[in-house]
Amino acid sequence: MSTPKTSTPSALEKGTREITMAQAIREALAEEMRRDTRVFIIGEDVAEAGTPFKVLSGLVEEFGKERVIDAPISEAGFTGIAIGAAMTGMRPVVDIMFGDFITLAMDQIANQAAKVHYMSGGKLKVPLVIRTTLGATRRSAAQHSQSLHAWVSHIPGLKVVLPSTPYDAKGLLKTAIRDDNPVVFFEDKMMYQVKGEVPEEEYTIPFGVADVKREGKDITIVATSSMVQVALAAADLLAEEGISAEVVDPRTIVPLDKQTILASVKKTGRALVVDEGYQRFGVTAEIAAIIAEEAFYDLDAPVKRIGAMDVPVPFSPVLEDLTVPTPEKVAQVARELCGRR
Amino acid sequence: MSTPKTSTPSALEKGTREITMAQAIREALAEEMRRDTRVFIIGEDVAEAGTPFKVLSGLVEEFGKERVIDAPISEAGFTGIAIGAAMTGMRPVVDIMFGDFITLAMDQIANQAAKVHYMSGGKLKVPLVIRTTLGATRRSAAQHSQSLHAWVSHIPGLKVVLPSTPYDAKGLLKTAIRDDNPVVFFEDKMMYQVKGEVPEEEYTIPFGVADVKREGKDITIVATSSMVQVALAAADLLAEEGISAEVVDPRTIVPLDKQTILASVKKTGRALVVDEGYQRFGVTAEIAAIIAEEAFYDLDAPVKRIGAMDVPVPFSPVLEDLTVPTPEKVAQVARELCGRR
Amino acid sequence: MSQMILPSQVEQAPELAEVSHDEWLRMYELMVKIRAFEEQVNELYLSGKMPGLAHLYIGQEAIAVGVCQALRPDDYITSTHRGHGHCLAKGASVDRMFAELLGKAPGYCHGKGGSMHIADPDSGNLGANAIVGGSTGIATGAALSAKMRGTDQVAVCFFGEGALGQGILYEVMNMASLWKLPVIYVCENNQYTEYTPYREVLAGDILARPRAFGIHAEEVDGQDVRAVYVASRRAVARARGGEGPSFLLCTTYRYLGHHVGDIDRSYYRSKEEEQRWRSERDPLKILAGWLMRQKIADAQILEEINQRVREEIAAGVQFALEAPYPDPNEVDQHVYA
Amino acid sequence: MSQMILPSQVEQAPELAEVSHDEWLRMYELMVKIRAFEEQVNELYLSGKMPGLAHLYIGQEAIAVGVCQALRPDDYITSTHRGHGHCLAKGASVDRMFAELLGKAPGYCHGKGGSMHIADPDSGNLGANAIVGGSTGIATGAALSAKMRGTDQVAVCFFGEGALGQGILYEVMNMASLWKLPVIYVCENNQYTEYTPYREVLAGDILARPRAFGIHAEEVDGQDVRAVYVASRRAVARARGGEGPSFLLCTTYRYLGHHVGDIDRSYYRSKEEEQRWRSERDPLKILAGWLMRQKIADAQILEEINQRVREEIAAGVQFALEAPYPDPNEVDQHVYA
Ligand SMILES: Cc1ncc(C[n+]2csc(CCOP(=O)(O)OP(=O)(O)O)c2C)c(N)n1
Ligand SMILES: Cc1ncc(C[n+]2csc(CCOP(=O)(O)OP(=O)(O)O)c2C)c(N)n1
Ligand SMILES: [Mg+2]
Ligand SMILES: [Mg+2]
Repeated sequence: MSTPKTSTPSALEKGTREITMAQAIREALAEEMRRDTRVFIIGEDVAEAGTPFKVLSGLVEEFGKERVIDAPISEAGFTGIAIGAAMTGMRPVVDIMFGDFITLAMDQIANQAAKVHYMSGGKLKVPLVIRTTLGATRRSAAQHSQSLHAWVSHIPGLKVVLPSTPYDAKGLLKTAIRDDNPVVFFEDKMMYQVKGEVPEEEYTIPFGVADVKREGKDITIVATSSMVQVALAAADLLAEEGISAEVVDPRTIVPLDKQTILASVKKTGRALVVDEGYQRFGVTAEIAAIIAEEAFYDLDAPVKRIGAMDVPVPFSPVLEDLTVPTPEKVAQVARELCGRR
Repeated sequence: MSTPKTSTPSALEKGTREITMAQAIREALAEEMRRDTRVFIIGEDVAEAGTPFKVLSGLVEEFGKERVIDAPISEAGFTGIAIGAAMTGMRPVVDIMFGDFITLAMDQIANQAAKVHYMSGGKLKVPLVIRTTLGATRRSAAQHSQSLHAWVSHIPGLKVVLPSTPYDAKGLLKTAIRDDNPVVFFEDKMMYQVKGEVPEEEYTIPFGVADVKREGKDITIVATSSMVQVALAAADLLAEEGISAEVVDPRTIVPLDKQTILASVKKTGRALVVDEGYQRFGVTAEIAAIIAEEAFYDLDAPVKRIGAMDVPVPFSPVLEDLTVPTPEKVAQVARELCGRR
Repeated sequence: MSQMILPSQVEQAPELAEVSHDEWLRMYELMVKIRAFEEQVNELYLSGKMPGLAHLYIGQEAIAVGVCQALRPDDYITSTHRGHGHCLAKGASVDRMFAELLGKAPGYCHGKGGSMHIADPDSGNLGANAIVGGSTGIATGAALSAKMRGTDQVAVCFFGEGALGQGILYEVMNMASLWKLPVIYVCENNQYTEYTPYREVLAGDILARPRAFGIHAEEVDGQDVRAVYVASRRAVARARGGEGPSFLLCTTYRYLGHHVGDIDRSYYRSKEEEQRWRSERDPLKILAGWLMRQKIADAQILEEINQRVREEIAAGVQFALEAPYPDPNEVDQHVYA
Repeated sequence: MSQMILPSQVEQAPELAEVSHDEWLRMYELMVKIRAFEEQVNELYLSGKMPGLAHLYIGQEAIAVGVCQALRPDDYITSTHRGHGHCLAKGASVDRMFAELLGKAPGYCHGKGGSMHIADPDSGNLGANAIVGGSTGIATGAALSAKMRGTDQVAVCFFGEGALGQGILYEVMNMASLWKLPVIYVCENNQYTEYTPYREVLAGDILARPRAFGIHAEEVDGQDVRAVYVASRRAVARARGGEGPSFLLCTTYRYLGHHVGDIDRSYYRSKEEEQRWRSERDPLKILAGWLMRQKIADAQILEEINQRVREEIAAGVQFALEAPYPDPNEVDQHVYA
């Protein structure tokens, strides 16, 4: 497994290409399906339709309907089927169209997939990937806009991946498929068309290695998934005012690269955690609590956090836009943390 | 609504009785069912069997099978039915036998019950109580031992209650039934036979009011549900060494009484949060993050937290006992926080 | 299928004779209104004036109208992502619906719900639902509630054939049957679950499913409002009479895309198929033809209706376009009651 | 019910003749072993030597044994909270099972699973499951996997009639039927879901449910191992032959409580009912009688078997009682592979 430590694929030898997030995911799947005949895809409208987001377009043409399986609208059922297949020699990739629908499969995910290995004393394995989405502002209202990754992060036995660039998405998805554990892979539905560089050559990215997306010295902004771009935009705003923000992207939150996060905070003395899940009892809490505990004596100011507003996501654009962290909001809180107004 | 601020029911006029947690819950249900014919119970084996924990014994005799409804093993289905009944004039109390089974009803709980009021612009209401359990050490293994209250606490629109004494259980359950929102009420399955004083007269306890279960001045231990007794036992151990611990029980974690918690921490300068859910991305993280942020300048030491070990709950008693916080463990961490070894 | 009521049988059904001419015309007007509403929604989307997406009901109008004609105002319905037709048929008004779809303050849900969550409890609509199968419990619970409260209200659960994939449907059908609840499951089989022909994801016999749970079930021509109405009347009578739940399998077709943005459909169905349904099985044409043959209406009356609807739609969309957005401080209101 | 294979028919089934005398005696021994195992578990509980609870299989032995007799060692099963019988029938050994039930290190799952999660992949047992209906997806997925890998393995999903309340069962039956998966759903109807007679929580006709999904289904006398075996042989042949899933509804009875602690059962069933099943429908007696009538065994042979089983159980429980607990540092091993 190649292990580039940073997000700068240009450092690699053979040059790069610019592709979208959707393409990156598709390429990862296609490469792994070519490499390993045990890998297959199951989900709703995954074959000819290639999912409503068109992320899987073209895969059925190459791999056929036996390996790109259109399932009924039965999230619990086909997740369970994938678990059974994973326990018996296959490596399924489940497609759950919207992250909000993991609610329907939580027993299979949390009580079955996550626990089989442990309950069997290590005898059974569940090499399973669940791909699903997060992210609001698509005007899709309360049941199609949630970012529920905190739930699965809470359950021992699951790994949780939150890519924020095409480069990360491709490398992490390939790692997820090769992992022998159930991995939940969250894609920001608003980012599928975002472009980025990926190496020409094959690569993977190890889990548990955070990526410093921007270096800085005055404040650390830990940001996940959709919020990485927001944090980078905030860093631009802050730079104009002479505040140098470091943006750390954990990339996987289970396992979590505490070292990189803590090293950054120890350097800057200030920390702000940004994530698009509901703030209350969410992902920002865990990361903030870790920083507050383990970097306590290095902190010059309290650890702050910004999640989505604790309201069901409203439909009306004028309301929905208020519920998600924005560069302005992030910059504002960072500014206050740095003692500026 | 009467609002006693402390857990000392003896302060009330008419004297007290000693009852178990199970009795307290049963009395709350019986009183509310007498008071309001819209209240009914639905769940598995709730009628003649009175649930496997025998918490509901006797209710069917008084209220009949129309109001104590034995349902099939269909957690999603009967939770959904209760939501529909709640939206149209009834006030159902759903019994989900083990907290691990809320996994099966998460779509109904999080996507339906929690959101109906908001999505309808305030027109529809879901006055629903879901009673379920938490807590390990019953030797029930990985799928019957979890404390999954972090999940529902993450979802806006739900309220979450964690009683730790018969007194709190009775008063809070009555409040839950009268609340116009979906409320998830977690009972520690190991505590049903624990006894405590309750007033002879009727009373309720408001949500969002923490209870200082023991006063102290050196360190604040915020503990929930099953962990309150553990924290009190730890406080006894600490007292022997001259460390005075204050034990704060939030009683409801949504809404959360930040004021009482923060006031205590500002007084003691040290905080430890104890909860029986998995530690990672769990309840301790939120409370610790709040303290670390809002009491930052009053803290003499980092905020520590102790949750259940991040492993599926093992069956073997020698292993299971290692996974839950104990008085010794709590005392040990508290001692270190206070600079002692 | 054997149980399907054929047109000829429908025309003889005694229930038809009990419907007044005015009621027939009202049904026709409602169907025209639903179609015009949806065409307007499509235009709002194509012209970039509507946020998000919408799932249009065009082609399926006879089902919502035929079912709701058999209901009382205080009866309940639950609806789906494809819910505008149900909402209108149960009695919502065009202007406030458009306002909701545009996320405006006078919308039925203050703009917080939008197309997929529109609810109007005043007319008995407990809400659309964006989770496939998500409202099957709610409808069944409303029926339980009606029974417990001792009213004779009925609850109708509308859903697409895709919801047959969701386990909760079987869980609640079992309870509805056990407890003889006054609920009617209306399955609108429009042949596709998103972009997949339903037969590729559905095994066995649909009607046998409710029947296995002891539920009265029949197939209905979903393009013929008379057939839908007759079957619904009977199901409602069963429900009010304490005989328990029914299941109506309405065969139908959506003319347009799964949602407004689903323009190129060639990879999952042919233009010919679409054209066949439009020309041979159009619910508006079927009803209009019969109304004329029965001399309940003539061309002029129908054109007057069309004209009235056009005006209502135009006024409604105008109202919505001009309406204000909700106040920003609404964002955290109504999280808790 | 009409489809139930009557004893007389069973005795004529050609499949019976293909079973050797040794195999019959092995089946008898397995049934005796399961019963003795469970009686020992009960004693461990009553004497306070076993942590937690257990759900005993006594009365249902013919089902696990008859089904597993029709399987190959490399076929899969999934099991339930009442899973000791399935585990033994598929080939697990008594000593390591007792060790697991006592939470000891040599247990099949290092003591981490216990009674409700015991798994033995080496003999094809993918695990008991403490979530009612929780393994229906797993068994169906194992069948999909067998099909995709091109083996001719079969997967059997054991579950109680209570699992008919779980929606996921219908979701996976639909897919199993659609994709013609080699899975056999074995529903053990022991008349009670915990403390509730199943008819109080189950509407309609059980066999009609799988049939509605296009699944071959039949009722089987669950007290007669011959009937279970014959039906299973046929279902296995269908599965291996690519003809798809089957559903066997086995009528049976649990003699003791829902779990070992369920001692007073008078509020949900009568002693007379229990006695009737024990005396008239006991699977061990039914098989023993037939073996004797067929001269496959005589009283002495049967007593030798009983004796051998007693010794095996005694040695097994002794092994487990003396076995060490897992090392404390095992607690956070096997969370991740
Ligand atoms: C639980 C769930 N899974 C998936 C989806 C995505 N989705 C929205 S509509 C739809 C197809 C629904 O088909 P059908 O029930 O036949 O209704 P139709 O759209 O044909 O009216 C799907 C899969 C969803 N909304 N909910
Ligand atoms: C999803 C779920 N709900 C409830 C329970 C609690 N429970 C354990 S066994 C049981 C009854 C099961 O009845 P049945 O399926 O008939 O099996 P039996 O016990 O009769 O073998 C129940 C309700 C559970 N384990 N899982
Ligand atoms: Mg459809
Ligand atoms: Mg049973």
